Amino acid sequence: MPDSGTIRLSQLATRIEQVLEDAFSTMQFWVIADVTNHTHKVNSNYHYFELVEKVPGSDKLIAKFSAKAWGSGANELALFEKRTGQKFTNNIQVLIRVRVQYHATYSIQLDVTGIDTNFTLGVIEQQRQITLERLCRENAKHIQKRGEEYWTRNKSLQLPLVIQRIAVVCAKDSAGWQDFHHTMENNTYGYRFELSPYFTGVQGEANADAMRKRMLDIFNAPVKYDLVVIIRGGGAQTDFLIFDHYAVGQVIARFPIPVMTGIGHQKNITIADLMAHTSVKTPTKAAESIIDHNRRFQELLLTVQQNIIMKVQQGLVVRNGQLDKLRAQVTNDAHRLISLNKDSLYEIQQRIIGQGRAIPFQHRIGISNLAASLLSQPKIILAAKRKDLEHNADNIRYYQAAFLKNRREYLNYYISYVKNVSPESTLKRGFAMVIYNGKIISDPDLLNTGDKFSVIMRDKELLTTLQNKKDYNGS
Amino acid sequence: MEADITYEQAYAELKQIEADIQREAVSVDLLAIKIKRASDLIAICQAKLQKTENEVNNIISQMEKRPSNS
Amino acid sequence: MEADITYEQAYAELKQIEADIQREAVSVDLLAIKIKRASDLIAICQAKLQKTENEVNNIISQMEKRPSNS
Amino acid sequence: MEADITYEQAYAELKQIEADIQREAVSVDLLAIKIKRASDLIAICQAKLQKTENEVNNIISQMEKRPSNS
Amino acid sequence: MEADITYEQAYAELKQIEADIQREAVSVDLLAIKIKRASDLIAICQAKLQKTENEVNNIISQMEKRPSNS
Amino acid sequence: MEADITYEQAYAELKQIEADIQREAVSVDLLAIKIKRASDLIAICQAKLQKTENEVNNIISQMEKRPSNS
Amino acid sequence: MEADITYEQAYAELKQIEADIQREAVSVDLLAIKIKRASDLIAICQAKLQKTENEVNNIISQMEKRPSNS
Repeated sequence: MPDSGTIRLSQLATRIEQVLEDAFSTMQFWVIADVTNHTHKVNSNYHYFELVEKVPGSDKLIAKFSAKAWGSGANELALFEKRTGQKFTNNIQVLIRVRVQYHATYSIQLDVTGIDTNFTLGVIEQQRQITLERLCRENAKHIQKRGEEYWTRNKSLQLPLVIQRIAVVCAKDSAGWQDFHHTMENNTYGYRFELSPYFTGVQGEANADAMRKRMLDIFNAPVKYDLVVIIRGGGAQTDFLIFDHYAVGQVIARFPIPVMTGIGHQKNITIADLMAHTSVKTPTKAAESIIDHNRRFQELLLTVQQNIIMKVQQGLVVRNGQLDKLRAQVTNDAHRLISLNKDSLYEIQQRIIGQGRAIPFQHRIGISNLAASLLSQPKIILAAKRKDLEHNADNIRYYQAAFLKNRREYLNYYISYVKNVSPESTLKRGFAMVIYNGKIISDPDLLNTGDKFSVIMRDKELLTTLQNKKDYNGS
Repeated sequence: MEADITYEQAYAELKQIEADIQREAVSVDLLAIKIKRASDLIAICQAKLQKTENEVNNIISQMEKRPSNS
Repeated sequence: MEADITYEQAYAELKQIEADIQREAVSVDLLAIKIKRASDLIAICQAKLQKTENEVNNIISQMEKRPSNS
Repeated sequence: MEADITYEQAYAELKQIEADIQREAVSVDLLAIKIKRASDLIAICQAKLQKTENEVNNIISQMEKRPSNS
Repeated sequence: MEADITYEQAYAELKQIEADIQREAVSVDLLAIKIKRASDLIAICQAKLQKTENEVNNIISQMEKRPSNS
Repeated sequence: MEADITYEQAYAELKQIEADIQREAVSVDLLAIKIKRASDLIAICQAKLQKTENEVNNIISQMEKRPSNS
Repeated sequence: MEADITYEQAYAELKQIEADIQREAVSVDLLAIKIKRASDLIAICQAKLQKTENEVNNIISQMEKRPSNS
């Protein structure tokens, strides 16, 4: 190694400066580093700090540089704070653009020319997701992820119809508290509220446990609060990390009184917002929202009042109408009833008149028919009787003639009979009679030979004597 | 003629004589007498018949003189 | 004429006489009397018929004098 | 005329007489009497009818004078 | 007129008379009496109807004097 | 007027009377009485309605005097 | 005014009255009473809205004496 001889320290510094300038003057570097020993001179707007790299999981340093941000660099940091809601302070990891500068008295310094907002946002978001997952995991009964939304016990609480007793978690003397208090007290509707402030620090993760403790104070207070409001706001709003803190998220999610957040975060939604019953942007909005809530109740009252009034007036009109209608109906029906009865009476009268005239008339016709029938009948009867009589007379005439004729015929029979059986007829047929001693005899034994007797034949008497007698056998 | 014998008596006797002769209950010596009696009875009957007929005709002719249908 | 014989009785007797004559149940001796009786009965009946007819006619003519349908 | 016979009784008797005569259940001896009775009954009925008719007409004319449907 | 007969009773009796007359169940002897009764009943009913009508009209006119919808 | 009948009772009775008259279940004898009753009931109901209306109006005007939106 | 009725109770009662009136379940007789009650309930609610109980303020002032952020 060549010896350059003895030189003044400043000469060395100049030579180093020369080398560094040759090597780095045109270059800028994006480096990932942690911030420590940060101071911010507000008047000059100078940031002084150190950028370090540690062994992961320990505090052992691997690299360390002094750093500063002036002018445009300081402006970049202010913009960063504004965009991320993250204060540029110790113990944050940043992706930062630096120039390497050398100064004889300050040695090597990194001059900030820019800072990557997105890198820090990513880191914050990553942390946030881890916290949310842990909340869900460790409080499964009270916190659940449902789709992209988070359900919490607090969200499931019902707001009372009217909110009057409010516990307010905020920083003492903060602009947020003043805004909230002012808006509440001077509401245009004259609503009165009981505001119970519970002061606590609302920035810096270190205050998370204190805030949690204040919440427990609220829970244990003898007053039954309608709502807990967590607010911060006014002034420079840079550090919201407390509202992404696990302890704060957990106590909000599980709190038995509805929680409203109004923490003035313009960009992101914090875990506290996600866990709370309601979240609004600012303390003033929180106050307005509460006033609106009460206002809605009052409007409900007014609506009910209007409905009742309207319906009652309607009902009275309807009832009056019903009465009028009933009166008209009763009137009409009464008239109709009377008219019906009149008609009915008239019809009955007409029928009675008609029938009253018809009945005697019909009887007249009946009697007239009877009379005609009666008067014609005797002549017919008498004529028939006459005919009978004539018939009888004719019969008698006929029968007596027959009678007499029959009698004559019977007599004629006897006349001819007598003629036939008389002795004269017999003699004429050739028979003869024997008369002996003056008497007609029929016994031949009475006569003996020599006896004298007469025989009568027809109209002659023959005197004879018996000469002989012998038997006669008819042949 | 017997004045007081009726037609029916006369006719009955006639019938009896006929019956007697029919069953030859009459001797020849009486026959002539019976026949004579029958002849008389017939005459009586005829007379009575004639008389009745005359009377009846009179009555009928009177009936017919009366107008039955005036 | 018999005063108190009715038309019906007279007519019945007449029918009896008619029947008797028809079945020759009348003796010749009484025939004239029966016929006479029949003749009388017919006369009685005819008279009664006539009388009834006259009366009925009277009644009818009286009725017809009264106006039945005024 | 009988004072206390009703129209219905008179009419019933009249119908009976008519029926009797119709089926010739009336003897000739009584025919005139029955006809006389019928004639009287007809007169009674007609008189009663007339009376009823007059009364009814009076009542009806009074009814009709009253305005029933005013 | 009967003081204490109701319209309904009078009307029922009237309907009965009408029905009796209609089916000729009324004897001629009673016809005039029945018609008279009917006439009286009609008069009673009409009078009662008139009275009711007047009363009803009075009540109604009083009702209408009261304004229902003031 | 009955002191202790309610509007609802009065109205129900009124409807009953109307229904009875409508289906002609009211006798003429009672019609005037029923109509009178109906008239009274209507008056009762109207009075009650009027009273209620006045009360309601009072309450409403008091309600409206209270500024609900100050 | 009832001291211890809550908004919830008052509002529920009010909605009930509104519903009853809406479906005309309130008799005319009770209408004014119901309306009065509704009016009272509304007044109670409004008064409560505009009034706070100061007892709480006492508690707060006591709390503030104790240092809350130690």
